[in-house]
Amino acid sequence: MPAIGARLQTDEFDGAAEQAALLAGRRDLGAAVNFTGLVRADDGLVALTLEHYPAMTLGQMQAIADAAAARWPGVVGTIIHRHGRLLPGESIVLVVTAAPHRADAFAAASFLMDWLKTKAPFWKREEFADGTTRWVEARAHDDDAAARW
Amino acid sequence: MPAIGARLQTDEFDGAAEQAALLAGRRDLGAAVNFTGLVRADDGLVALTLEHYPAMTLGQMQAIADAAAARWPGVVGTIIHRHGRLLPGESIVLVVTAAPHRADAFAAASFLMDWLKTKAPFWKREEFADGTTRWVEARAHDDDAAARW
Amino acid sequence: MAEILYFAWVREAVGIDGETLALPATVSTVAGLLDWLAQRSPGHAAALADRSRIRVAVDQAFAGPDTPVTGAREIAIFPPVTGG
Amino acid sequence: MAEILYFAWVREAVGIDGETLALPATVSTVAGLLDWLAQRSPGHAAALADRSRIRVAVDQAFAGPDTPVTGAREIAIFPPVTGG
Repeated sequence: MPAIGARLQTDEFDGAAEQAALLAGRRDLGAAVNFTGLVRADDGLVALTLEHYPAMTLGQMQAIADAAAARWPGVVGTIIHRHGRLLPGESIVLVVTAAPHRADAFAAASFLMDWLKTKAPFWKREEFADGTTRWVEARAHDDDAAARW
Repeated sequence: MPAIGARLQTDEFDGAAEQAALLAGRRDLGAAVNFTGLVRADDGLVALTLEHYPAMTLGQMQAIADAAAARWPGVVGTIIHRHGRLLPGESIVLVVTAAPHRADAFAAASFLMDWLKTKAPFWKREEFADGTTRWVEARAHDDDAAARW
Repeated sequence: MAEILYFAWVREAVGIDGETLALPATVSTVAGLLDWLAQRSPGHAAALADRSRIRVAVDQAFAGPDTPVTGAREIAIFPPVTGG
Repeated sequence: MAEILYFAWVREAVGIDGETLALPATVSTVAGLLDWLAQRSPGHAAALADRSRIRVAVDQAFAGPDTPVTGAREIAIFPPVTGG
Protein backbone atom coordinates (compact mmCIF):
# COMPACT_ATOMS: atom_id res chain seq x y z
CA MET A 1 0.00 0.00 0.00
CA PRO A 2 1.49 3.38 -0.98
CA ALA A 3 2.21 5.94 1.77
CA ILE A 4 -0.26 8.27 0.06
CA GLY A 5 -3.13 6.55 -1.72
CA ALA A 6 -5.33 7.93 -4.50
CA ARG A 7 -8.97 7.26 -5.31
CA LEU A 8 -11.39 8.45 -7.99
CA GLN A 9 -15.13 8.24 -7.43
CA THR A 10 -18.51 9.83 -8.11
CA ASP A 11 -19.82 9.43 -4.56
CA GLU A 12 -19.33 11.78 -1.64
CA PHE A 13 -16.40 10.98 0.66
CA ASP A 14 -16.07 11.07 4.44
CA GLY A 15 -13.00 13.11 5.32
CA ALA A 16 -13.16 12.29 9.03
CA ALA A 17 -13.30 8.55 8.31
CA GLU A 18 -10.36 8.83 5.90
CA GLN A 19 -8.34 10.68 8.54
CA ALA A 20 -9.28 8.15 11.22
CA ALA A 21 -8.12 5.32 8.94
CA LEU A 22 -4.73 7.01 8.48
CA LEU A 23 -4.28 7.54 12.21
CA ALA A 24 -5.54 4.12 13.33
CA GLY A 25 -2.95 2.24 15.35
CA ARG A 26 -0.38 5.03 14.94
CA ARG A 27 1.14 6.81 17.92
CA ASP A 28 3.86 8.66 16.05
CA LEU A 29 1.73 11.10 14.07
CA GLY A 30 1.45 14.48 15.76
CA ALA A 31 -0.31 16.36 12.99
CA ALA A 32 -3.16 15.68 10.58
CA VAL A 33 -4.31 18.04 7.83
CA ASN A 34 -7.61 17.51 6.09
CA PHE A 35 -8.38 19.65 3.04
CA THR A 36 -11.75 19.67 1.28
CA GLY A 37 -12.45 21.50 -1.98
CA LEU A 38 -16.08 22.47 -2.46
CA VAL A 39 -18.35 23.73 -5.24
CA ARG A 40 -19.00 27.48 -4.88
CA ALA A 41 -22.24 29.03 -6.17
CA ASP A 42 -20.40 31.98 -7.75
CA ASP A 43 -22.21 34.05 -10.42
CA GLY A 44 -25.41 32.03 -10.23
CA LEU A 45 -23.72 28.66 -10.71
CA VAL A 46 -26.18 25.80 -10.21
CA ALA A 47 -23.92 22.81 -10.94
CA LEU A 48 -20.39 21.85 -11.85
CA THR A 49 -19.58 18.81 -13.98
CA LEU A 50 -16.12 17.29 -13.70
CA GLU A 51 -15.01 15.52 -16.86
CA HIS A 52 -11.83 13.48 -16.72
CA TYR A 53 -9.62 11.18 -18.81
CA PRO A 54 -10.57 7.74 -17.52
CA ALA A 55 -7.55 5.82 -18.78
CA MET A 56 -5.12 8.33 -17.28
CA THR A 57 -6.71 10.00 -14.27
CA LEU A 58 -6.14 7.57 -11.44
CA GLY A 59 -2.59 6.75 -12.56
CA GLN A 60 -1.77 10.44 -12.71
CA MET A 61 -3.32 11.03 -9.27
CA GLN A 62 -1.22 8.20 -7.84
CA ALA A 63 1.90 9.64 -9.50
CA ILE A 64 1.16 12.98 -7.78
CA ALA A 65 0.62 11.15 -4.48
CA ASP A 66 3.90 9.28 -4.94
CA ALA A 67 5.73 12.54 -5.70
CA ALA A 68 4.49 13.96 -2.39
CA ALA A 69 5.42 10.78 -0.52
CA ALA A 70 8.95 10.95 -1.97
CA ARG A 71 9.39 14.61 -0.95
CA TRP A 72 8.02 14.12 2.58
CA PRO A 73 9.05 10.59 3.59
CA GLY A 74 7.28 10.62 6.98
CA VAL A 75 3.93 11.65 5.54
CA VAL A 76 1.00 9.30 5.03
CA GLY A 77 -2.11 10.41 3.22
CA THR A 78 -5.13 9.87 1.05
CA ILE A 79 -6.37 11.87 -1.94
CA ILE A 80 -9.84 11.43 -3.37
CA HIS A 81 -11.19 13.26 -6.39
CA ARG A 82 -14.81 13.12 -7.48
CA HIS A 83 -16.07 13.33 -11.04
CA GLY A 84 -19.51 13.80 -12.56
CA ARG A 85 -22.13 16.47 -11.79
CA LEU A 86 -21.86 18.23 -8.42
CA LEU A 87 -24.03 20.88 -6.77
CA PRO A 88 -23.01 24.00 -4.83
CA GLY A 89 -21.79 23.11 -1.36
CA GLU A 90 -20.83 19.59 -2.41
CA SER A 91 -17.26 18.46 -2.05
CA ILE A 92 -15.00 17.92 -5.07
CA VAL A 93 -11.67 16.82 -3.70
CA LEU A 94 -10.21 15.55 -0.43
CA VAL A 95 -6.57 15.63 0.63
CA VAL A 96 -5.70 14.13 4.01
CA THR A 97 -2.15 14.04 5.28
CA ALA A 98 -0.60 13.05 8.60
CA ALA A 99 2.99 13.31 9.80
CA PRO A 100 5.01 13.46 12.99
CA HIS A 101 5.19 17.28 12.73
CA ARG A 102 2.80 19.86 11.36
CA ALA A 103 5.11 21.55 8.85
CA ASP A 104 5.34 18.37 6.75
CA ALA A 105 1.61 17.65 6.98
CA PHE A 106 0.75 21.20 5.86
CA ALA A 107 3.37 21.30 3.10
CA ALA A 108 2.41 17.91 1.66
CA ALA A 109 -1.31 18.82 1.67
CA SER A 110 -0.65 22.15 -0.09
CA PHE A 111 1.61 20.46 -2.62
CA LEU A 112 -0.95 17.75 -3.34
CA MET A 113 -3.67 20.33 -3.98
CA ASP A 114 -1.40 22.48 -6.16
CA TRP A 115 -0.42 19.49 -8.26
CA LEU A 116 -3.94 18.06 -8.47
CA LYS A 117 -5.08 21.46 -9.76
CA THR A 118 -2.46 21.58 -12.51
CA LYS A 119 -1.38 18.00 -13.28
CA ALA A 120 -4.47 15.78 -12.99
CA PRO A 121 -6.64 15.45 -16.12
CA PHE A 122 -9.92 16.95 -14.91
CA TRP A 123 -11.97 19.69 -16.55
CA LYS A 124 -14.80 21.63 -14.93
CA ARG A 125 -17.88 22.75 -16.79
CA GLU A 126 -20.11 25.25 -15.01
CA GLU A 127 -23.89 25.40 -15.41
CA PHE A 128 -25.69 28.63 -14.58
CA ALA A 129 -29.25 29.45 -13.60
CA ASP A 130 -29.95 30.96 -17.04
CA GLY A 131 -29.14 27.65 -18.72
CA THR A 132 -25.73 28.66 -20.08
CA THR A 133 -22.65 26.55 -19.53
CA ARG A 134 -18.97 27.52 -19.46
CA TRP A 135 -15.74 25.57 -19.23
CA VAL A 136 -13.59 26.83 -16.38
CA GLU A 137 -10.36 28.43 -17.63
CA ALA A 138 -7.07 27.39 -16.06
CA ARG A 139 -5.70 30.13 -13.84
CA ALA A 140 -2.15 31.42 -14.02
CA HIS A 141 -1.91 31.59 -10.24
CA ASP A 142 -2.60 27.87 -9.99
CA ASP A 143 0.39 27.30 -12.28
CA ASP A 144 2.43 29.66 -10.11
CA ALA A 145 1.36 27.76 -6.99
CA ALA A 146 2.35 24.42 -8.54
CA ALA A 147 5.68 25.82 -9.76
CA ARG A 148 6.83 26.85 -6.28
CA TRP A 149 7.47 23.21 -5.27
CA MET B 1 -19.96 36.06 16.61
CA PRO B 2 -16.32 36.45 15.55
CA ALA B 3 -15.26 35.20 12.09
CA ILE B 4 -12.88 32.81 13.86
CA GLY B 5 -14.05 31.57 17.23
CA ALA B 6 -11.92 30.12 20.05
CA ARG B 7 -12.77 27.49 22.64
CA LEU B 8 -10.90 25.88 25.54
CA GLN B 9 -12.00 22.53 26.90
CA THR B 10 -10.90 19.26 28.50
CA ASP B 11 -13.13 17.05 26.34
CA GLU B 12 -12.35 15.62 22.93
CA PHE B 13 -13.62 17.66 19.98
CA ASP B 14 -15.26 16.59 16.72
CA GLY B 15 -13.36 18.21 13.86
CA ALA B 16 -15.83 17.09 11.20
CA ALA B 17 -18.76 18.57 13.15
CA GLU B 18 -16.88 21.84 13.62
CA GLN B 19 -16.16 22.02 9.91
CA ALA B 20 -19.78 21.18 9.03
CA ALA B 21 -20.94 24.00 11.33
CA LEU B 22 -18.69 26.49 9.54
CA LEU B 23 -19.89 25.40 6.10
CA ALA B 24 -23.60 25.14 6.97
CA GLY B 25 -25.72 27.35 4.75
CA ARG B 26 -22.68 28.72 2.91
CA ARG B 27 -22.27 28.37 -0.85
CA ASP B 28 -19.32 30.74 -1.21
CA LEU B 29 -16.64 28.68 0.55
CA GLY B 30 -14.56 26.63 -1.86
CA ALA B 31 -11.93 25.39 0.58
CA ALA B 32 -11.89 23.99 4.10
CA VAL B 33 -8.75 23.11 6.05
CA ASN B 34 -8.98 21.03 9.19
CA PHE B 35 -5.83 20.65 11.29
CA THR B 36 -5.56 18.33 14.29
CA GLY B 37 -2.59 18.20 16.64
CA LEU B 38 -2.15 14.86 18.39
CA VAL B 39 -0.15 13.40 21.29
CA ARG B 40 2.82 11.37 20.00
CA ALA B 41 4.21 8.45 22.03
CA ASP B 42 7.82 9.53 21.44
CA ASP B 43 10.54 8.14 23.76
CA GLY B 44 8.14 6.01 25.78
CA LEU B 45 5.74 8.85 26.55
CA VAL B 46 2.60 7.60 28.28
CA ALA B 47 0.75 10.87 28.85
CA LEU B 48 0.93 14.59 28.27
CA THR B 49 -0.56 17.12 30.65
CA LEU B 50 -1.41 20.57 29.35
CA GLU B 51 -1.27 23.26 32.01
CA HIS B 52 -2.55 26.71 31.11
CA TYR B 53 -3.20 30.16 32.56
CA PRO B 54 -6.95 30.13 33.13
CA ALA B 55 -7.49 33.88 33.42
CA MET B 56 -5.59 34.59 30.21
CA THR B 57 -5.83 31.55 27.91
CA LEU B 58 -9.16 31.95 26.18
CA GLY B 59 -8.71 35.69 25.73
CA GLN B 60 -5.31 35.14 24.18
CA MET B 61 -6.68 32.39 21.92
CA GLN B 62 -9.42 34.73 20.74
CA ALA B 63 -6.85 37.49 20.13
CA ILE B 64 -4.88 35.06 17.94
CA ALA B 65 -8.11 34.12 16.13
CA ASP B 66 -8.96 37.80 15.61
CA ALA B 67 -5.46 38.46 14.25
CA ALA B 68 -5.98 35.73 11.64
CA ALA B 69 -9.44 37.05 10.77
CA ALA B 70 -7.99 40.54 10.25
CA ARG B 71 -5.24 39.24 7.96
CA TRP B 72 -7.55 37.00 5.91
CA PRO B 73 -10.90 38.82 5.80
CA GLY B 74 -12.77 36.11 3.87
CA VAL B 75 -11.78 33.33 6.26
CA VAL B 76 -14.09 31.81 8.86
CA GLY B 77 -12.81 29.36 11.41
CA THR B 78 -12.81 27.67 14.77
CA ILE B 79 -9.89 26.93 17.08
CA ILE B 80 -10.20 24.55 20.01
CA HIS B 81 -7.43 23.78 22.48
CA ARG B 82 -7.70 21.07 25.11
CA HIS B 83 -6.07 21.12 28.53
CA GLY B 84 -5.56 18.49 31.21
CA ARG B 85 -4.06 15.02 30.88
CA LEU B 86 -4.05 13.44 27.40
CA LEU B 87 -2.90 10.03 26.15
CA PRO B 88 -0.92 9.12 23.04
CA GLY B 89 -3.10 9.30 19.95
CA GLU B 90 -5.49 11.77 21.57
CA SER B 91 -6.02 15.15 20.01
CA ILE B 92 -4.69 18.36 21.58
CA VAL B 93 -5.70 21.16 19.29
CA LEU B 94 -8.07 21.74 16.38
CA VAL B 95 -7.87 24.50 13.80
CA VAL B 96 -10.59 24.62 11.16
CA THR B 97 -10.66 27.31 8.50
CA ALA B 98 -12.79 27.85 5.41
CA ALA B 99 -12.51 30.44 2.68
CA PRO B 100 -13.53 31.05 -0.93
CA HIS B 101 -10.07 29.91 -2.11
CA ARG B 102 -7.60 27.39 -0.77
CA ALA B 103 -4.57 29.64 -0.39
CA ASP B 104 -6.29 31.72 2.29
CA ALA B 105 -7.66 28.67 4.10
CA PHE B 106 -4.21 27.03 4.19
CA ALA B 107 -2.39 30.21 5.18
CA ALA B 108 -4.81 31.09 7.97
CA ALA B 109 -4.67 27.56 9.39
CA SER B 110 -0.85 27.53 9.37
CA PHE B 111 -0.75 30.98 10.95
CA LEU B 112 -3.20 29.98 13.68
CA MET B 113 -1.13 26.91 14.57
CA ASP B 114 2.14 28.85 14.54
CA TRP B 115 0.71 31.52 16.82
CA LEU B 116 -1.05 29.06 19.13
CA LYS B 117 2.30 27.28 19.54
CA THR B 118 4.15 30.46 20.52
CA LYS B 119 1.59 32.95 21.87
CA ALA B 120 -1.01 30.99 23.84
CA PRO B 121 -0.22 30.29 27.52
CA PHE B 122 -0.04 26.49 27.55
CA TRP B 123 2.73 24.29 28.89
CA LYS B 124 3.15 20.58 28.22
CA ARG B 125 4.44 18.14 30.81
CA GLU B 126 5.42 14.70 29.54
CA GLU B 127 5.07 11.50 31.58
CA PHE B 128 7.19 8.50 30.64
CA ALA B 129 6.82 4.79 31.22
CA ASP B 130 9.62 4.84 33.82
CA GLY B 131 7.66 7.32 35.95
CA THR B 132 9.77 10.36 35.12
CA THR B 133 8.23 13.60 33.97
CA ARG B 134 9.65 16.40 31.86
CA TRP B 135 8.41 19.83 30.82
CA VAL B 136 8.57 20.27 27.07
CA GLU B 137 11.08 22.91 26.02
CA ALA B 138 10.02 25.60 23.58
CA ARG B 139 11.61 25.04 20.18
CA ALA B 140 13.43 27.72 18.21
CA HIS B 141 11.87 26.56 14.97
CA ASP B 142 8.40 27.21 16.38
CA ASP B 143 9.50 30.80 17.05
CA ASP B 144 10.88 30.97 13.51
CA ALA B 145 7.59 29.64 12.12
CA ALA B 146 5.60 32.24 14.05
CA ALA B 147 7.97 35.04 13.03
CA ARG B 148 7.43 34.47 9.30
CA TRP B 149 3.92 35.98 9.41
CA MET C 1 -3.34 3.17 -36.01
CA ALA C 2 -3.58 5.71 -33.21
CA GLU C 3 -6.58 6.43 -31.01
CA ILE C 4 -7.07 10.21 -30.83
CA LEU C 5 -9.14 11.36 -27.82
CA TYR C 6 -10.67 14.78 -27.21
CA PHE C 7 -11.77 16.22 -23.86
CA ALA C 8 -13.71 19.19 -22.53
CA TRP C 9 -14.25 22.08 -24.97
CA VAL C 10 -11.82 20.53 -27.45
CA ARG C 11 -14.18 17.55 -27.62
CA GLU C 12 -17.18 19.84 -28.06
CA ALA C 13 -15.46 21.88 -30.79
CA VAL C 14 -14.26 18.84 -32.72
CA GLY C 15 -17.70 17.30 -32.25
CA ILE C 16 -16.56 13.77 -31.40
CA ASP C 17 -15.09 12.01 -28.35
CA GLY C 18 -12.32 10.47 -30.40
CA GLU C 19 -11.30 8.84 -33.64
CA THR C 20 -8.95 6.10 -34.77
CA LEU C 21 -6.54 7.34 -37.40
CA ALA C 22 -3.54 6.12 -39.35
CA LEU C 23 -0.98 8.89 -38.94
CA PRO C 24 0.97 9.65 -42.12
CA ALA C 25 4.70 9.13 -41.89
CA THR C 26 5.22 12.89 -42.16
CA VAL C 27 3.49 13.35 -38.80
CA SER C 28 6.21 12.61 -36.27
CA THR C 29 5.67 15.06 -33.39
CA VAL C 30 2.78 16.46 -31.36
CA ALA C 31 3.09 19.80 -33.19
CA GLY C 32 2.95 18.05 -36.55
CA LEU C 33 -0.05 15.99 -35.45
CA LEU C 34 -1.97 19.10 -34.41
CA ASP C 35 -1.22 20.78 -37.76
CA TRP C 36 -2.43 17.67 -39.59
CA LEU C 37 -5.57 17.24 -37.46
CA ALA C 38 -6.52 20.90 -37.90
CA GLN C 39 -7.05 20.21 -41.59
CA ARG C 40 -9.59 17.45 -41.00
CA SER C 41 -12.69 19.60 -40.48
CA PRO C 42 -13.77 23.12 -39.53
CA GLY C 43 -14.44 21.77 -36.03
CA HIS C 44 -10.89 20.43 -35.75
CA ALA C 45 -9.54 23.73 -37.07
CA ALA C 46 -11.56 25.76 -34.56
CA ALA C 47 -10.62 23.50 -31.65
CA LEU C 48 -6.92 23.67 -32.44
CA ALA C 49 -6.71 27.29 -33.61
CA ASP C 50 -4.98 28.60 -30.47
CA ARG C 51 -2.20 26.18 -29.60
CA SER C 52 -1.47 28.03 -26.34
CA ARG C 53 -4.80 26.67 -25.07
CA ILE C 54 -4.11 23.07 -26.10
CA ARG C 55 -2.45 20.35 -24.06
CA VAL C 56 -1.61 16.82 -25.21
CA ALA C 57 -0.90 13.47 -23.59
CA VAL C 58 0.84 10.74 -25.59
CA ASP C 59 0.14 7.25 -24.30
CA GLN C 60 -1.17 8.80 -21.08
CA ALA C 61 1.86 10.96 -20.33
CA PHE C 62 1.78 14.74 -20.71
CA ALA C 63 3.66 15.78 -23.84
CA GLY C 64 5.11 18.91 -25.42
CA PRO C 65 5.11 20.10 -29.07
CA ASP C 66 8.29 18.14 -29.82
CA THR C 67 7.20 14.87 -28.22
CA PRO C 68 7.31 12.05 -30.81
CA VAL C 69 4.00 10.51 -31.82
CA THR C 70 5.36 7.85 -34.16
CA GLY C 71 4.12 4.49 -32.86
CA ALA C 72 1.90 6.06 -30.20
CA ARG C 73 -1.27 4.14 -29.48
CA GLU C 74 -3.33 6.80 -27.67
CA ILE C 75 -3.03 10.56 -28.03
CA ALA C 76 -5.35 12.79 -26.00
CA ILE C 77 -5.94 16.46 -26.82
CA PHE C 78 -7.54 18.77 -24.27
CA PRO C 79 -7.48 22.21 -22.62
CA PRO C 80 -5.28 22.99 -19.61
CA VAL C 81 -6.66 20.99 -16.69
CA THR C 82 -8.98 22.60 -14.13
CA GLY C 83 -9.64 19.97 -11.48
CA GLY C 84 -9.00 20.08 -7.75
CA MET D 1 -1.03 44.42 46.40
CA ALA D 2 -0.15 42.31 43.36
CA GLU D 3 -1.08 38.71 42.72
CA ILE D 4 2.02 36.86 41.51
CA LEU D 5 1.25 33.62 39.63
CA TYR D 6 3.65 30.84 38.66
CA PHE D 7 3.17 28.23 35.95
CA ALA D 8 4.78 24.99 34.75
CA TRP D 9 8.33 24.36 36.00
CA VAL D 10 8.56 27.86 37.41
CA ARG D 11 5.64 26.95 39.69
CA GLU D 12 7.31 23.68 40.65
CA ALA D 13 10.65 25.37 41.37
CA VAL D 14 9.13 28.17 43.43
CA GLY D 15 6.97 25.58 45.18
CA ILE D 16 3.71 27.56 45.17
CA ASP D 17 1.03 28.42 42.60
CA GLY D 18 1.12 32.05 43.52
CA GLU D 19 1.40 34.67 46.24
CA THR D 20 -0.05 38.07 47.00
CA LEU D 21 2.67 40.62 47.62
CA ALA D 22 3.06 44.31 48.22
CA LEU D 23 5.71 45.41 45.76
CA PRO D 24 8.19 47.92 47.17
CA ALA D 25 8.29 51.28 45.41
CA THR D 26 11.78 50.48 44.11
CA VAL D 27 10.32 47.64 41.97
CA SER D 28 8.95 49.39 38.91
CA THR D 29 9.63 47.04 35.99
CA VAL D 30 9.41 43.34 35.19
CA ALA D 31 13.21 43.03 35.38
CA GLY D 32 13.24 44.71 38.78
CA LEU D 33 10.42 42.48 39.99
CA LEU D 34 12.29 39.32 38.98
CA ASP D 35 15.43 40.54 40.80
CA TRP D 36 13.39 41.21 43.91
CA LEU D 37 11.47 37.92 43.78
CA ALA D 38 14.68 35.93 43.31
CA GLN D 39 15.73 36.97 46.84
CA ARG D 40 12.60 35.59 48.51
CA SER D 41 13.69 31.94 48.76
CA PRO D 42 16.11 29.40 47.29
CA GLY D 43 13.16 28.12 45.22
CA HIS D 44 12.50 31.56 43.79
CA ALA D 45 16.21 32.00 43.11
CA ALA D 46 16.44 28.66 41.30
CA ALA D 47 13.29 29.28 39.26
CA LEU D 48 14.45 32.71 38.12
CA ALA D 49 18.17 31.99 37.72
CA ASP D 50 18.15 31.95 33.92
CA ARG D 51 16.13 34.93 32.75
CA SER D 52 16.36 33.78 29.12
CA ARG D 53 14.00 30.94 30.09
CA ILE D 54 11.48 33.19 31.86
CA ARG D 55 8.45 34.89 30.34
CA VAL D 56 6.09 37.29 32.11
CA ALA D 57 2.54 38.56 31.61
CA VAL D 58 1.41 41.73 33.37
CA ASP D 59 -2.34 41.94 33.82
CA GLN D 60 -2.72 39.13 31.27
CA ALA D 61 -0.67 40.72 28.52
CA PHE D 62 2.78 39.43 27.56
CA ALA D 63 5.46 41.76 28.90
CA GLY D 64 9.16 42.45 28.43
CA PRO D 65 11.89 43.28 30.97
CA ASP D 66 11.10 46.98 30.78
CA THR D 67 7.33 46.66 31.10
CA PRO D 68 6.12 48.68 34.15
CA VAL D 69 4.68 46.72 37.05
CA THR D 70 3.70 49.63 39.24
CA GLY D 71 -0.03 49.34 39.91
CA ALA D 72 -0.31 45.92 38.23
CA ARG D 73 -2.87 43.60 39.80
CA GLU D 74 -1.76 40.25 38.35
CA ILE D 75 1.72 39.28 37.24
CA ALA D 76 2.30 35.77 35.88
CA ILE D 77 5.75 34.21 35.56
CA PHE D 78 6.31 31.12 33.42
CA PRO D 79 8.53 29.36 30.87
CA PRO D 80 8.19 29.95 27.13
CA VAL D 81 4.85 28.49 26.08
CA THR D 82 4.64 25.00 24.53
CA GLY D 83 0.99 24.49 23.59
CA GLY D 84 -0.51 23.69 20.22
